[in-house]
Amino acid sequence: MKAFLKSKEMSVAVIILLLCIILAFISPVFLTADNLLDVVKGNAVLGILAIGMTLVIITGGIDVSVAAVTSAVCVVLGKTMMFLPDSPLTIVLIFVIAPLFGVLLGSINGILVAKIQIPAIVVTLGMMSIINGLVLYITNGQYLNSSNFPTVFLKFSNFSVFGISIIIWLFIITAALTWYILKYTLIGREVMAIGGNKESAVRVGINYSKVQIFVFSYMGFLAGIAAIAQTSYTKAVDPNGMLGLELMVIAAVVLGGANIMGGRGTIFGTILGVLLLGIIQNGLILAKIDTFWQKVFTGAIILIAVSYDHIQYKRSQKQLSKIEVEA
Amino acid sequence: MKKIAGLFVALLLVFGLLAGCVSQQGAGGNSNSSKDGKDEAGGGDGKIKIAVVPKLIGIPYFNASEKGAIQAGKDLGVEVIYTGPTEADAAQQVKVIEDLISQDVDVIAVAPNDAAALSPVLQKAKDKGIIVMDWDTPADQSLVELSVHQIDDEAYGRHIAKSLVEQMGTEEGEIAILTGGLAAANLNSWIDAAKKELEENYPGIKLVTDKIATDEKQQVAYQKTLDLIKSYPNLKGIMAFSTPAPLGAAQAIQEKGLQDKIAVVGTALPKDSAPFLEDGSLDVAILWEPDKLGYLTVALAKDLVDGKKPENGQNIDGVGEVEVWEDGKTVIMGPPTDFTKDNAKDYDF
Amino acid sequence: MKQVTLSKENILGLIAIGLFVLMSISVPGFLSSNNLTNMMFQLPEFGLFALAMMVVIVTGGIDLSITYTAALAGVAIAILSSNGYPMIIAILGGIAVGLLCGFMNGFIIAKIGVSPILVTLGTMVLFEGLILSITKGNSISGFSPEYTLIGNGYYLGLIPLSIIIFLFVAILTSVLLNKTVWGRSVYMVGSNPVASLFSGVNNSKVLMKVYLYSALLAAIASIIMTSRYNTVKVDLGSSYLLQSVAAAVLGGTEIQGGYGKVIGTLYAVMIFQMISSGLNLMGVPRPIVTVIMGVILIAVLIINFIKVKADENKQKKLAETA
Amino acid sequence: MSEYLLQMLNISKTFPGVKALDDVKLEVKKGEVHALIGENGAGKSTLIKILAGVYQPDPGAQFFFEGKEAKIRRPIDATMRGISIIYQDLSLFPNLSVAENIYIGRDSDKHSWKKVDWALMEKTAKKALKELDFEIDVSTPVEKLSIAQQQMVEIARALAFDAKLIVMDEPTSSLSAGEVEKLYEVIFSLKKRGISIIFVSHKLKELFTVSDRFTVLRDGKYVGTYHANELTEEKLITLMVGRKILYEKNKEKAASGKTLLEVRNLAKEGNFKDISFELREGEVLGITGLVGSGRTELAQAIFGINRPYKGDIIINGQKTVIKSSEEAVKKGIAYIPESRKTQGLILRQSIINNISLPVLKKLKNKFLLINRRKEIELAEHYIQSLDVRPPLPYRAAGDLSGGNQQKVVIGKWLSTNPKILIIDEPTNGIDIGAKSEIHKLLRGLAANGMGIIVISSELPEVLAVSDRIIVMRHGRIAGELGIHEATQESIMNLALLGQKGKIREEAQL
Repeated sequence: MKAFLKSKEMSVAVIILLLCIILAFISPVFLTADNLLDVVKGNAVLGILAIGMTLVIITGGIDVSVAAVTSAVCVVLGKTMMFLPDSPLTIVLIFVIAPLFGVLLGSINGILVAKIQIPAIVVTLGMMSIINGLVLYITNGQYLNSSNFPTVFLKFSNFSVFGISIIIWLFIITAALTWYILKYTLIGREVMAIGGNKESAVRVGINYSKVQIFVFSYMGFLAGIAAIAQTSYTKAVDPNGMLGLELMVIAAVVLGGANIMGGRGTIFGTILGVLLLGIIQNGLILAKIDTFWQKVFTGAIILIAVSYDHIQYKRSQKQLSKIEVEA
Repeated sequence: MKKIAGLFVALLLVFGLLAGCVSQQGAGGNSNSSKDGKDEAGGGDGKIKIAVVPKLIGIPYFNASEKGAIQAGKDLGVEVIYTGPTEADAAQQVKVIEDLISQDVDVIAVAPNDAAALSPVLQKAKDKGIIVMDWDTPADQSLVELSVHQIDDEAYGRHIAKSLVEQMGTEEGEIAILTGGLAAANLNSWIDAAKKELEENYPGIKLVTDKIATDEKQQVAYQKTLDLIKSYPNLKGIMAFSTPAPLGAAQAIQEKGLQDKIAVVGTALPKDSAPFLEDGSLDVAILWEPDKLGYLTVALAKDLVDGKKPENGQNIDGVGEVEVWEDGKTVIMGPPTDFTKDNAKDYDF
Repeated sequence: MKQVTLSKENILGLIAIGLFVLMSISVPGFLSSNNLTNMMFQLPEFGLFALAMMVVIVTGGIDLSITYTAALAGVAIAILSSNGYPMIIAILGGIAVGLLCGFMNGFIIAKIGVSPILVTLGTMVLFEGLILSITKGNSISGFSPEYTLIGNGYYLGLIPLSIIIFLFVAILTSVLLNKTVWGRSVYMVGSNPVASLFSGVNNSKVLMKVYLYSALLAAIASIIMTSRYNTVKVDLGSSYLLQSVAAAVLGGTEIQGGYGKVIGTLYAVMIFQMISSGLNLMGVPRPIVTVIMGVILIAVLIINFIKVKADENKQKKLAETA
Repeated sequence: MSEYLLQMLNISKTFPGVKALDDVKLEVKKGEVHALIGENGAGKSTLIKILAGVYQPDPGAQFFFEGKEAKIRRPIDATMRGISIIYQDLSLFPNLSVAENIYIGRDSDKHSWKKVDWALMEKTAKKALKELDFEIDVSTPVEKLSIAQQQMVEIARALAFDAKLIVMDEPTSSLSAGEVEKLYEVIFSLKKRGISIIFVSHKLKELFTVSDRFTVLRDGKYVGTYHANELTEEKLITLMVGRKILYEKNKEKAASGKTLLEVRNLAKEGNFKDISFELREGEVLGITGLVGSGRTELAQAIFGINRPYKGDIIINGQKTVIKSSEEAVKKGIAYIPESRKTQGLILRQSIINNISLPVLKKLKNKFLLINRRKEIELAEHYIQSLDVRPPLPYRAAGDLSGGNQQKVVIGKWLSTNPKILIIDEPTNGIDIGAKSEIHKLLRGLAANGMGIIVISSELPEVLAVSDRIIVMRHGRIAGELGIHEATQESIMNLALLGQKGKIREEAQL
């Protein structure tokens, strides 16, 4: 508990708490379960992607192609569902197809980064351009709406357990799964170890490029899950619907306390980062604030958060470099 | 420091000199040579080339127009080039038009993302002897030969407002407006007309907040609608402009089961809105038939090349009667079409 | 024994020439004076962004805010012009606003020391918000007719003025980077910031000037764009952001910093421009053009990687036999 | 079966330009504490890195472990055989728990998806810690621990891997007296369990406390292996330093010019305190002391990089505040850092660009541009006068050997025409021939009126170049010696014990 109070997550949590208190005063509906669930549901896709991005960033990489990959999987999902029968098997099938396709695209990123040693930002930039172009070319931007989907998928979309939408469950399960992988599998611990100290990781015999391929593939896997969530959320496929989302994803992870240079980052922090962004958006309408100022707020919050974090980091580094001076 | 200042002054001088020699036109020989090129190209197949430039490609609305335009090209025996930027970005659109000028087309019909931004390039096209017209959204009226409108903006906005009141079933209550983007000129003019209609004829209707942007994305419209419903529990109606916005709004209504409480009217394509029209979460989608607009644009463009001007009440094959304003330039395709759950299935876009 | 080795830039130059020849042969109308002037009109704004990005990348940074810096500068020019200020004041005002944006980036990056990608991500959203709240999302016009000559006029009735401005800036950038103390320091800081600090270089001053310079180039790009399009809107040039990173990297600039040449970036910009115009003339759908650009970016990097590996092997063999 | 657990024979290691190890041997018996000792640069850490599998020795080396020939190609090979290295900077993961840090590296590549058994992990960790009699919550993240505690975690990791041989590199350098005592206890208990330990340290007192045998290295060569009872501290020092004095002790008389630099009560929290000295024209001032005694931090404070400090720096009689390295250069100070490769040179850049970097501003022509012709002349001048080989100014600095690299760095700073030259470990990693060349160069510069501060751990070097010697210990000045009274022994006494005169009795235990 004491550790938590001092952690980086704490500062985000405090900001969220303050925002919540202010919003609760301004708008009576803010603190209703309904509204809060809507916020989480509306940001579930962002959240799922941000969780994957957390792993990428922990190892010192970055992936700007996430939104493009997710769109691509959405399109593939939409197209295949037009041919799938109206049976529960279909749901199983989409949970096979979407992640597989995502992993395929993600692993291309991973292999290029690890084996050809092209910087991650450049690889994923190129991939983004390629995937976006192909998606637009193949679909011509055509919407697919719910009438193209088997009813079983629509049932699935509206399904809720304990009053919580399946989309939120997807987010929760993803978060839990990723947390489990990080905590309880060897590869997860290797991701953390590389994040903690790259040099030591090599000293104890961790295969760095294998871990890189893993994190990018896993990012692709989650992009597949995010595509399912997105399709369930809008009950439609809009090939242009994700443009620009990648920067929001990165912003959420960074706000959640991950260090863009690698080394730090937690699932819990990222969830807080996602919530912070979601609450800002939700709150600005509820508080009836001029929408034009929303971006100014968001930009300022990001700048303050990253500067504050860096100053803290410099301070801690100084503590470490001390030598013992006799009094 | 002094040296830097000196350098700066020198730079300014150089710029001044340059500016003195700058002219609007390229060298005389320049445009001539391009004319030659054009003749050669034209001699190749002799077909009339009509370029139709949408705001962007790859969205359903403009895909539907493309179908109509291509169809018209087949029917009328002209070559139609339908191309545009991949983002609704004026700069990209200028480039596309510049490349089209290089391709020596006969007509450029453009739906500008930003009328002012296109003026220079359209002027250039005109100077090269290309016929310039606009469609869907007006360009600089001093440059175009013809301005093809799907609709009379004023009448359209008022019609949407009227339909909303009709669907609400009451002339009192709170409503909200969603828009695709704050910067979209045509959406803004419809919204202004709709507001005027409400102010003039329905004083009991209250607009709760300024128009809300949805980034041309369904899921954003969906989220914002959810927030609106919560912020304004007495909301009775929503007007949604831009094609994805009504879908998002209707989705929120559907999910919260508020079909009977909140009326949604908007500018959506029938095929996309069918599932929402079905259960009344979207009451009416009001639009025109974009394929016909594309068809009309190409048909009128061909007439222009042939030296024919449109006349009021002229009947165009496959489109119907059109209205031409007194300026002889502005063509209105016709009244908007109301898509409801009864007729939505009849359309293929 | 002197061996003629091909530098990255020379290879790229050959690719550019080859592409030009290929396009000239296979694309009808590519060589028409009309198309050539078009390309000259289109190149400067993209080229300026690419140069601005390159200078930043040479220091090991990145500037995600340049397109919004440009848009904000454009907004300032538009507001000043439409309020009747003379053109020169409007332009200087625009440049001042651009420099202010650069100063903000430079201050947080150089003085506080936050990583550039984070800072410029934040300022990007911030500047966008500022423009939105100033313009309410509408476009602003109202430039004087002389102003529109900057982007649309010809010099001596032959060459677009904007390309002359661009070439002037490119040469200036090249001279600044290669011949001045600041330029040399930029490469040094990019190669090894610790060693440059230990050599009496004031790293933070150098970095500050880099972000100011990048913002200046963005402001000049903004002048060309606003005068060419006769309007400014929040998304002015936003499609150039990632393209400019791609052009800088394709031009041989190392994303970790320390290396990058104006000429390489120039070739890369020309390659992108020729592909874009040529494929458009051929009627290739625009999305496919995007795909091809992505493929080229990755392919060139893979070729570089293979070349480096081959060189290393050669060196190793040489060392073994020695 | 041999009585030795580890035998490393005929070990040589050549780096470009330097022979770091020349036919060295190291033999460690089972269950003994074996001290590896030598001056800085004697080759201790190279030898250990070879043992760890980080470096490969030159061909001809023989390596036996538990009586069998062993090949160690990668670090993991060493770990798997039961050789654990505890580096001075530790190999821990600050964000992981104690238990994980102890357990990590146990599984190979093949088991990526294997479930991490936290219970087993904690059990293993607790067991290892218990053997050390060290109580700590195994779920604490390592970053929350003190350095001493972290070290225990490293030792526990070694135990958990059933290490038969543990190498401790300068284990006590960041420990307090009490923590050191505790470490001794641990070492004794390890020894009792039959685990061999190689102990690397500078601190003679503690070496005598724990070690059974000593292997002494000097200048990359094997001096000998001795039993503790054969040795005294004095004898050990002589062995380390060598009977033969490497360099002639400086006998020149310092020109007593005016004071160039005066430092008064300089202090920086966590770095150094109460530092006062002065430097005169034409004088070489040696500053020595153990690594970590605050010498480098002091030099960097004077050069404007390590800020902010308290106290006064007076240059040419004027009190000055130096806020940046840029200002320091303007004031006529040059600082040649310890690490050539990361701090001194920009390896990928050419020799010209490196030499001209600090003086670029003076090479501007009337158009404000760098006068490339002058720049090349400048570089060629120093390449010639310092005899840099090969004399190719366009070559990347990284292509040169250590000694030539150092000459480039010196040339770079001479180009600024400094009044005060501070040089940190001037001959670190440079071969003998080049070393005395550099010493001569420094004396020559002083003779021309420059004030020079030489920071070095190599005592013969300090004696060879200095007119006066300041010895630092724990961030303070332990004492000052005139060149006439300074000997290696007297310096060692100050550096190790903080006292002038004879080695105290307690040091001999």
